[in-house]
Amino acid sequence: MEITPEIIDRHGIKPEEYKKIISLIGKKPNMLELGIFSAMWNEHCSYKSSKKYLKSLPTKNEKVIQGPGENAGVIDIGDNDAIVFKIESHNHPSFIEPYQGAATGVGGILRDVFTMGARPIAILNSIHFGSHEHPKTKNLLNGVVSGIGGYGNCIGVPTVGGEVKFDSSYNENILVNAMAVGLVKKDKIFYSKAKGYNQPVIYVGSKTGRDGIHGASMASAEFDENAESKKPTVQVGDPFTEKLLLEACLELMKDDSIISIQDMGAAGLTSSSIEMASKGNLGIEINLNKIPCREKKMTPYEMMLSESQERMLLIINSEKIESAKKIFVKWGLDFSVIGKTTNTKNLILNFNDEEVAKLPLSALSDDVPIYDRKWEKNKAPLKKKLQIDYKSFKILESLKKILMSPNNAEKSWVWEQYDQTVMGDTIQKSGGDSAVVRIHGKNKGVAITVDSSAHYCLANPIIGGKQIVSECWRNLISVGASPIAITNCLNFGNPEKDKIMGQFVECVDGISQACVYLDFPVVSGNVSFYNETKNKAISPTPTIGGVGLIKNLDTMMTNNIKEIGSFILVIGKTLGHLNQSEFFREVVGIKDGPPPAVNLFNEKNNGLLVQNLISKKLLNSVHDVSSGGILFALTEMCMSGNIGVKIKIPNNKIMPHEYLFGEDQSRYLIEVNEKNKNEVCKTLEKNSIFYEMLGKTQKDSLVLDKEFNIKLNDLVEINSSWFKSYFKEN
Amino acid sequence: MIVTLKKEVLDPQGKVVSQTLKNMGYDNITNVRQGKHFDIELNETDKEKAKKAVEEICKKLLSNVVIEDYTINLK
Amino acid sequence: MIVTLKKEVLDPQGKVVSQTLKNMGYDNITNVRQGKHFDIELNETDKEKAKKAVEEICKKLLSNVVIEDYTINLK
Amino acid sequence: MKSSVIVFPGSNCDRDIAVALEKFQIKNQMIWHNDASLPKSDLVVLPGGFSYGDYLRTGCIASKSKILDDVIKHAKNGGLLLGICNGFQILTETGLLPGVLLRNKKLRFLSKNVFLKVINFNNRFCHNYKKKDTIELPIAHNEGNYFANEKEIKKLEDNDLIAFKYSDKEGNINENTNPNGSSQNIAGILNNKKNILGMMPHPERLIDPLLSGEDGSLMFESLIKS
Ligand SMILES: Nc1ncnc2c1ncn2[C@@H]1O[C@H](COP(=O)(O)OP(=O)(O)O)[C@@H](O)[C@H]1O
Ligand SMILES: [Mg+2]
Repeated sequence: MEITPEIIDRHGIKPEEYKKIISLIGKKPNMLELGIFSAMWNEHCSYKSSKKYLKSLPTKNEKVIQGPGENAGVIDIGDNDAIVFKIESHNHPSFIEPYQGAATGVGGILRDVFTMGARPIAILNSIHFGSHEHPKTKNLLNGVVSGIGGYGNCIGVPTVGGEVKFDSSYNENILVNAMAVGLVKKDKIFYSKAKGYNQPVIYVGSKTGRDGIHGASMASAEFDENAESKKPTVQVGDPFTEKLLLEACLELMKDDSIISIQDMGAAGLTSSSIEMASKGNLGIEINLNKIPCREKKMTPYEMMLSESQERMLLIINSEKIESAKKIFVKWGLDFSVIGKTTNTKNLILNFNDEEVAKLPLSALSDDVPIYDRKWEKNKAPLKKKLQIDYKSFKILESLKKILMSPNNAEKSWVWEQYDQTVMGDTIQKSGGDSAVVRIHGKNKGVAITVDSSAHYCLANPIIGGKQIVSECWRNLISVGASPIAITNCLNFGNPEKDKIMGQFVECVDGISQACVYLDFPVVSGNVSFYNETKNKAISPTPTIGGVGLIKNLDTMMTNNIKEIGSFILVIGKTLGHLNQSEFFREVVGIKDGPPPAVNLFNEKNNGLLVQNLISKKLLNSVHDVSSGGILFALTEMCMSGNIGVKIKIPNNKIMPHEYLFGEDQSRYLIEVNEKNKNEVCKTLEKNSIFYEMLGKTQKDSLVLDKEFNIKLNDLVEINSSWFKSYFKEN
Repeated sequence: MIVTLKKEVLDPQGKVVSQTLKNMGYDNITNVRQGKHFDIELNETDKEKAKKAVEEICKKLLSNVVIEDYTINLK
Repeated sequence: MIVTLKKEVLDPQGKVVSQTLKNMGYDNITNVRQGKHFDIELNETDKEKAKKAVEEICKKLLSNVVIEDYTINLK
Repeated sequence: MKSSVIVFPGSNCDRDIAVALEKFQIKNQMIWHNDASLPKSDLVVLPGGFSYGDYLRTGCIASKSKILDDVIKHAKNGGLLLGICNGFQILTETGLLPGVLLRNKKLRFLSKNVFLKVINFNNRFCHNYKKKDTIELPIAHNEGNYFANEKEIKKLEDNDLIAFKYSDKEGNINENTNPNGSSQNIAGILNNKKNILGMMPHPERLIDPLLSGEDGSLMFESLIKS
């Protein structure tokens, strides 16, 4: 077939890139070779627009065993235990087919984790939808949530946390980010780098079908009116087969049969085989007649570009082939020796005794074009003096409005669809500041959270980037964990536009600054560009997944108030920053202005001090103050503990609304009982940590001195009503 | 009305069913694919209109054209 | 081959579908019931034998007689 | 006491139940569904999960497994047989227990802690619940909506074969305390001889105070004392 400019364009390859290909391989590529380049050189696989900036992220410290570059990051949690984790997007497919898109997103990220030898122990998700009034939203939300549940529940890994947000910027581009966390012995970690030539290359798992051909290219293009025509690139997930694949792989990993292993994710067989070989500085030769196919007459092009799910590529010690095969046959999975490693540094594909492709590996991976894209500095909005008649916004009514809004409503409609307790180690499930999962058989655990705050990032990407890392850190601190490291999923619009690229560059800068200051390195991640339809991009949405360690579960902390007659203190200074707050957005209707500033020095000091108080068992409960401000955070603590509080606004120069709804950063609410109060206050003072006394806990109602008195049951009712009425359940 | 997965799309259920039947000794089964069946009662005397309505329903709600095909059978 | 829920068994899926369709403005929908559809490829030339095999399969595996009925359609 | 947990492809609560059994000093073995015979056991457990992906009908394909012949024999001889969640679904598919588990009324998966009223204590799984007859256990299922025709339900009631019903904290049983639409709020049932128990809630997930409760432990304590 003649390779025309149209064909090249349909493969997402720019004319200059095509020229570069020819000069790299010294010939015109055939169709198959072009397809392979298209799969390897697209944004999703090559990071060609983002690489330059991702390099600036801190990725190392003494806890990091494996940073970015492998299937997932790995951190050390002591006693020869290590935690493997990563987050990934599945945005485009989920918009087209919400159930299957979300399900296969979960399946893909789980494979990234167990490829490294880890047993997955938790799944989290961050999902963003358009306005709840948009006609597509309900169906998408329903499909995505049941898809995430459908996959995770079936494979038997608990889904323990996440976030759900609504904003019209996602009307035509929803975000589905899934994070998986696994546990592995430090001395049994598996990597994808191939070693030694003439070693057998083995295909295991499901058969290859014609599904998802060119999925990675789709993830690297904007949607247009013809999104429909891109539809056949969605795959159907089979969690049952993945469960078998998981058990079979872990069984095989018990001894030293495997030399290297790589899951077939985006760009399927192409990227997995190329990555393994090029990391090992080797070549690879595949006989395509050996690929287990689901359909008759599949072409080499289809086999190489299919994104059929639940498949893995292994390089195995040649003496171990028979014993390995036995395991996969027992689990009812395909097992086929499809080729071998070579010392040629070429990818060679054979089909029907003919060489159908021959490409130098360096051209496919090392020589990927890297772009230094033009970018535009964001105009940061300044704080304006606002004339607002606060009196016309009754505090209680405002609180109710926030509690009732889709973004702040209680999300049990979502998390009840996820099996949260399978595996018997979920100590804190959805509803807290972070999930806590126990290390099986031990009295220690990991705390895990995912967060994003697109509103802040849109207003000021640098501050937004800093803020979201800080909030993630705070959420880990709040449950008594020592934060260790993060993974990040950077969801943005079209990087070929200066403004979008500017958002990206600045967000990464903010993330980087916070990570460096908090010693909170990035060990894995994913970039999702082109979240844009008809020229309308999503708000910049970096999603941060954080992991921390709780060395002794006896010192774990929760956010529900425990005791009547104890004290509520605010840690950190309240300046009353209302721009970009939930109060402004949901109640007053103001959406512009700068986000709250982030002072990393205070963030760290306040956090470490709270951590210290928790570890000494001086606190009853802790909750971080984030969106919604003090009053919202306090209401959450009351509702989950079913204990009320009577508060009085401390002597303060700012307005009550500013005090109660302001979203200043680096703050926590803590509950201290009478017995520990003195010691806590003394410790705070000694360390020059700013704090204020807010109120005292009492039976079943929330009271603001001289303002309102409301029963907790009423607040619970309001907070839990939104999802039920949206889905018309009773 | 029958909604089935497109040929090129994986049908995990059908796969397991056909495997089970083979294990049960039905060796002559070559393939099983599972789909959904909807029995829709419509208050519409005009056959053409009924058909149109059902077509619309299929496209809008009961199937996702990305991965599924449908056939309508009027009674 | 079609497997449907017995009339006396509540079909929540069908109910939801019909409710949704009503909300979408299809007022003339009186009832929807959802069932399963199986497409079975059999290597058997004798029609009678094929039918018998499929009947057996239905009873033994594909339907649960407690709640489901089935109808077979040979091609 | 000796137990066997049957592992099907797609079982995923097999480890959890094994951990629970071992915690109560029950000597447990994991048995692969394709094994030809069942070792001598006092108790056999069909664990939760998604055997065969729950494809076709929940529990259906597992009920055709090789090992099931021996499991049925074991039960017919009076051996204890416990089916939890997917295990309960397998038990109804084999016909060892009557009825069937349909999709939850709201058509979505439900994972949360629920309260249960213990209805029958006179069996080897539940006699410990005499001291505490309203308990809390997690459910996590998509098909837990118990259905049987009126005749069968009446038989269950007349012979006192309902083990658990969904209730509230105080033990009240009504429509509001029914999470999934089960007939009569049924959460678990026994066979005539009361040596087979099928239940949707997961006792193995609540055996330790860190997991927010120990109401599951009472069942395992009942078993070892019996
Ligand atoms: N999609 C989801 N899946 C699971 N849990 C969720 C999801 N969305 C929200 N949650 C849970 O709801 C709680 C509140 O979420 P959020 O308001 O985002 O918390 P925070 O502001 O502390 O980060 C958390 O415990 C979170 O894990
Ligand atoms: Mg929080």
